Amino acid sequence: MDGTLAIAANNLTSPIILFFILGVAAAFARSDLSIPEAIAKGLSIYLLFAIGFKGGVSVADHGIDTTLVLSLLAGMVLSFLLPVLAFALLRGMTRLSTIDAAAVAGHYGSISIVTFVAATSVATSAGLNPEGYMVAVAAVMEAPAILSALWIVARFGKQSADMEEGLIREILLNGSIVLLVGAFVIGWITGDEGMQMIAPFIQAPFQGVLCLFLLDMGLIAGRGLREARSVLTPGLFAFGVIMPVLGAGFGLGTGMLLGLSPGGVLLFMTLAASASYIAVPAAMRVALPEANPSIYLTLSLGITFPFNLTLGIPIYLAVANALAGG
Amino acid sequence: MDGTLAIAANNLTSPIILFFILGVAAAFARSDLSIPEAIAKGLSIYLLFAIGFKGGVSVADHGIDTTLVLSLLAGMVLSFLLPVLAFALLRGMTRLSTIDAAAVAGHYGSISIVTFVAATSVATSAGLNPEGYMVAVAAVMEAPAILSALWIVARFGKQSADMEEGLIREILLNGSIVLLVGAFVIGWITGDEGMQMIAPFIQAPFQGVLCLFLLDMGLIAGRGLREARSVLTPGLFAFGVIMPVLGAGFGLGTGMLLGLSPGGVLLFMTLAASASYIAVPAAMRVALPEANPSIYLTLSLGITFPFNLTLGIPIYLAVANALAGG
Amino acid sequence: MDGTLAIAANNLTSPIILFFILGVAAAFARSDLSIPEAIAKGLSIYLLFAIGFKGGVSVADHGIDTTLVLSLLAGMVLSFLLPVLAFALLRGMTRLSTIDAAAVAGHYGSISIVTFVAATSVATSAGLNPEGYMVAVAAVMEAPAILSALWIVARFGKQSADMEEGLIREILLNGSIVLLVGAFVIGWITGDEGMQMIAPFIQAPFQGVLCLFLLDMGLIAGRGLREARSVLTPGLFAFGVIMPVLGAGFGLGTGMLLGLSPGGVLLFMTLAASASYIAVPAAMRVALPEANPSIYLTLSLGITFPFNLTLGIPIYLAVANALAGG
Amino acid sequence: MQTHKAKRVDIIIEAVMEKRLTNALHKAEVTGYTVLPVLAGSGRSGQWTREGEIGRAGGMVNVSCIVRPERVDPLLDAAFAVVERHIGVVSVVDCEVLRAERF
Amino acid sequence: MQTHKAKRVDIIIEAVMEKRLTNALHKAEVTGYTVLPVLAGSGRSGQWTREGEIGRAGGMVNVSCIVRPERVDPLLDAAFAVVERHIGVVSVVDCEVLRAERF
Amino acid sequence: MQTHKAKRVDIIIEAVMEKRLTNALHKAEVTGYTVLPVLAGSGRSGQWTREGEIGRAGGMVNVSCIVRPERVDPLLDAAFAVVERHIGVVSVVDCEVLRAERF
Ligand SMILES: Nc1ncnc2c1ncn2[C@@H]1O[C@H](COP(=O)(O)O)[C@@H](O)[C@H]1O
Ligand SMILES: Nc1ncnc2c1ncn2[C@@H]1O[C@H](COP(=O)(O)O)[C@@H](O)[C@H]1O
Ligand SMILES: Nc1ncnc2c1ncn2[C@@H]1O[C@H](COP(=O)(O)O)[C@@H](O)[C@H]1O
Ligand code: NA
Ligand code: NA
Ligand code: NA
Repeated sequence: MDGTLAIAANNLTSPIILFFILGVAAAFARSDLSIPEAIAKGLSIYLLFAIGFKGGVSVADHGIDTTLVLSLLAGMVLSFLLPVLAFALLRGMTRLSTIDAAAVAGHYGSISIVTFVAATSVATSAGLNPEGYMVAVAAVMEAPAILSALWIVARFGKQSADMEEGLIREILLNGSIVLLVGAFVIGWITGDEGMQMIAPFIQAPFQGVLCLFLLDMGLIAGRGLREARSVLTPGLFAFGVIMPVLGAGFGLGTGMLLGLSPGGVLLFMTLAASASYIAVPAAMRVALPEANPSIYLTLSLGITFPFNLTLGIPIYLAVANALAGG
Repeated sequence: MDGTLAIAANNLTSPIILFFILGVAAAFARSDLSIPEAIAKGLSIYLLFAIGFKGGVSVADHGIDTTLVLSLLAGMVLSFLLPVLAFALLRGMTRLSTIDAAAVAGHYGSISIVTFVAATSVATSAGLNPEGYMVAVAAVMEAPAILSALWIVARFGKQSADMEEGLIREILLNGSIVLLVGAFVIGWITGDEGMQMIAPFIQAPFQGVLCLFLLDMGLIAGRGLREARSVLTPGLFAFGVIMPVLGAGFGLGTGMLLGLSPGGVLLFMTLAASASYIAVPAAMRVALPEANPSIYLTLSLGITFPFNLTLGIPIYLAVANALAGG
Repeated sequence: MDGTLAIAANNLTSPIILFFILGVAAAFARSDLSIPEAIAKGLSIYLLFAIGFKGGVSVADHGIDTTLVLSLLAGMVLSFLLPVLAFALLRGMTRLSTIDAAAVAGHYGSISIVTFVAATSVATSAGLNPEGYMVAVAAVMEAPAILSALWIVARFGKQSADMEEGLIREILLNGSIVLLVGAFVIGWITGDEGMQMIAPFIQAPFQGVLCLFLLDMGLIAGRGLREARSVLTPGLFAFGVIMPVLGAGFGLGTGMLLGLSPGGVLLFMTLAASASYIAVPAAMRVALPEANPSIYLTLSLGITFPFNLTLGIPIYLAVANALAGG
Repeated sequence: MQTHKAKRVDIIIEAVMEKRLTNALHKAEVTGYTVLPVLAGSGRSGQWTREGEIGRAGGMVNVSCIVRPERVDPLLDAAFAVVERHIGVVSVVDCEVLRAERF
Repeated sequence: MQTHKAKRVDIIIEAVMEKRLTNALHKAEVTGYTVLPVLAGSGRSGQWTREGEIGRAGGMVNVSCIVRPERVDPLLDAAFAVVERHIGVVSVVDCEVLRAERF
Repeated sequence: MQTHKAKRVDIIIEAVMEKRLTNALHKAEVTGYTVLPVLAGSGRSGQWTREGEIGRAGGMVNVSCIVRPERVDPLLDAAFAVVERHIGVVSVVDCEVLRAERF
């Protein structure tokens, strides 16, 4: 486990993490440092474009694994089930109302793509070579958790969720999913030839862009934490740390059952451990307007995201290496 | 002609085209995928900056061809005359009013810089080395067509165009022209030394940026097509495909008369074949507000642009190679 | 001094300067060329991120010089004192009111980070290797001049400046300073290892991004000059050229006293010579709303910035080389 | 210059609800409206700002509709059905318009 | 607090016409106005949105002028001459202002 | 639909002063407001535009507050204290609102 500590220490002093911390610190100090909204969206488009494409090219290179379809299915099932676990945990550990607990639960079944990207970086520097289609698994895990959360409200809540027809289409076709899957498919079709054309755009500058993006995430997370201190009870805080670890456990089991490589297992753990902060919040505003956004945003962006980024991923890596490796 | 098919097929599966198609598909599926306006403008500034500069450096390298001035003149004349052809065709093939037909005609005399960029890419991958000053030809072809369109309205229409003094200055000094020509001149002045300084910015990532830009164009074209289906009669559709081919024919003749290299001929064909979707629509909103923008935008961006991108350019390349090549 | 002329000529035809001139020309010709606000902010975030990080890595490489702390202190003192000189000069040379003169003076004690970046470029091409911590000196010189200006008003003016508690915190924690210092510290911590990760993002494309940024600066400076011609008396114009030269003299003395390398002396001269156009104007709008912004913005951005960029820096380089070199 | 009485209704609503609101307006035959961006705000649910946002979950927009006075009630009914469970503000101002035939 | 009667005129117009409108306002000696960005809209000429736009051909802006009541007519005349052949909307609201000397 | 009388106060102010204004509003217990971005403007201090701006020194914003009529005076006092030495415009319009309990 010595290696783990080294990796964790190394991870903590990588520019990526340090720029996140800079963002949080600037927000706490009430600096007016900010990334314009259009630039932040541009950075996120770049990241989705790049990782989708790389994933597709990697599938083109290594051929389709027989486990691809199974992994997609497993991801979907996890995304459906994790919210139930999260909901049970929240009802036990906190005093959130049904609506708030269901809304939070939905976030933890879904995924955070930046956490996924960070884990991919760590995997690559650790010499692992995760299955390229994990990007597609990430995409299919975005949405099912939302339906789960709405089902929980319908089942346990007094109020009903606003499940109009438009919503499901909107969730499935949300911009991030379409771009990620689209870039993945294009990478798959064009393979190495396509990669050669655009590699200088999506590979060399990638880590630098990621630093800027994490600076922005730090600013947002910091501002959120500063303003939502009041909602953050010890119970909620504990949930924000325990739930990702439990999720990672389920991801571990699934990844090992599927027989993925250590890198793939690490990514599955990370997906299960991470919580959405874009797609699910937007859906919750529409379908569960009564749920308090500062609770779910603070938990997802202010607690679980930094936890995974700093401590979670190195731990998941150590475990994946120990159990799925060599 | 076997080579042509191969090039066409190759072209159709290049990431550039595929991202355009992704954009169109996302728009048709009503996904909320979108590129922020500021980012889209930023991408277009990057493209103009890069191709202007590259063109200038190439002129610095190869010296001024004696045909440079003749090419500029020829481009201007083409831009003036093509709208007349387009107008005649539209009056024959469609039932557009004089105003609408004149407005559309103006678009086809002018040019689309992205189509030009795409053709340059194809030329380079086909081993051709087009004259660098074709960028300057592109710049001089932007504006004359607008005057042509207004002259057609004055000549054939009942209503008069709003030809105030400000307009011409505005057209000639519009941002795209100034940036393109400015970067061209700077590239010319600084030559290879300048190129060495900024090559990593304008060369390596170029194709990747172009992919993102075409994704955005696909989104806009797709949204336009979806909303303007009603205006798109078979006659208009046919015009949107026939006119570029005719234009390319004129470009071919001009390029061969000037004795350009096959690459130069290809670009001349492409310029003549392409239709404006930025400068001319803006001018038409000012000078011919009664013309229906959904007609000219749908034709230019929804029909002619994709046609040139996918089928047109490979055809023009085959023809340029066959007639102007070795 | 032959070398100086060559450097000056070379500098004048570098793409960076030429794009600045393009911007000014486009603004004077009333072209509608413009860089979206979000993109301009994005470019400036990129530059701060990159130079901060590079400075930090260079400190990590070369170890902390014993003069680091002294340089920071000296920078602070200069920033406090230069406004007093500027104010005296303005009262002698122009008829500005106390308030206007104090506001202008504040700008000249502070610094322009783009001028600093341009000087760094010139230093590097001249084979110099300035101390990495000069970035930190730049950061500490931003704010003191503002306090100086407010003190001048309180001392010589009838009206008092609006020195509420919030202002100082706001100045010290303004986004540019936080990003610059933050990136510097992160570069220092992560050193060469960090640099290797993000070098393709912050090194190779740097000069190209700088060209775009200077195009934007040219557009803004040109627009400002066009609109503020009326305020620009000969006395003010002379001040805008003399003050940076005097400032550079103080920078030279300080740099030589500190025993900096020729590159470090050049940068100290440049910092002292340059005038703020972001942090100080914002602070002046808050604290001295009666001061006329077109005076200080026109001087700083329209006169002193172009002067330093084109003539100043090559002169400072020649002097630094002659006096501090070999 | 000849002007005509009309009402201007401003609806401040979450960006995620914009499409639903404009669909409801179209259904109520209110086909003229303008959407203004909103930078930041404060209300009973706290303060927010658009800076650095990545998703659409947080932002709001301002939808302005100018209608003939007799069309205000159907408009408000349609708008209210959408904003009812949501945060946001609906206000109505008397105004006069040129070119009344357009409304 | 002492307030003074004034009128607020809002003109929603294509972005390409903005300069022409503000020039006309200056000619009519209306030198105070504020331009607000517009994100999307719908009217007789259909729906549009600013997302992903590259050119200036499609967007609109909202130009607001606050004027003393007696200055409304020259303002409307000037504005009307510009918008006449164009799409867009002109509306007028009664308001009160602080610091009347500024208008 | 049941509406209630209210006032809408629009304050156009430099972006650097926004935080100070909203702090003053909070102190005056005006906790509901919406900030709209401003693209360009013209006034006694000349013309300006947001295009290509890098810093925050130049831009302006529009802060809109809807309040019950009896709350207008404290609001204007608070706003005036902030804008007093600064450029900018304050205007008040009569309006009606839905869901009066929110104000
Ligand atoms: N009194 C008000 N005046 C103007 N805007 C308001 C007001 N109250 C709320 N808003 C806007 O509506 C949003 C949601 O308000 P609320 O539902 O009170 O949280 C706020 O963020 C503001 O943008
Ligand atoms: N009734 C209305 N209320 C508010 N804005 C409108 C209205 N009608 C038109 N607009 C705006 O003016 C633009 C052009 O309208 P039109 O000329 O009707 O196509 C639309 O896209 C809207 O932004
Ligand atoms: N009469 C007016 N109507 C609307 N906006 C105005 C008016 N006067 C000034 N403004 C706005 O307030 C800013 C500052 O105005 P001023 O203090 O007159 O320079 C201008 O740039 C405009 O954005
Ligand atoms: Na998860
Ligand atoms: Na053409
Ligand atoms: Na200075």
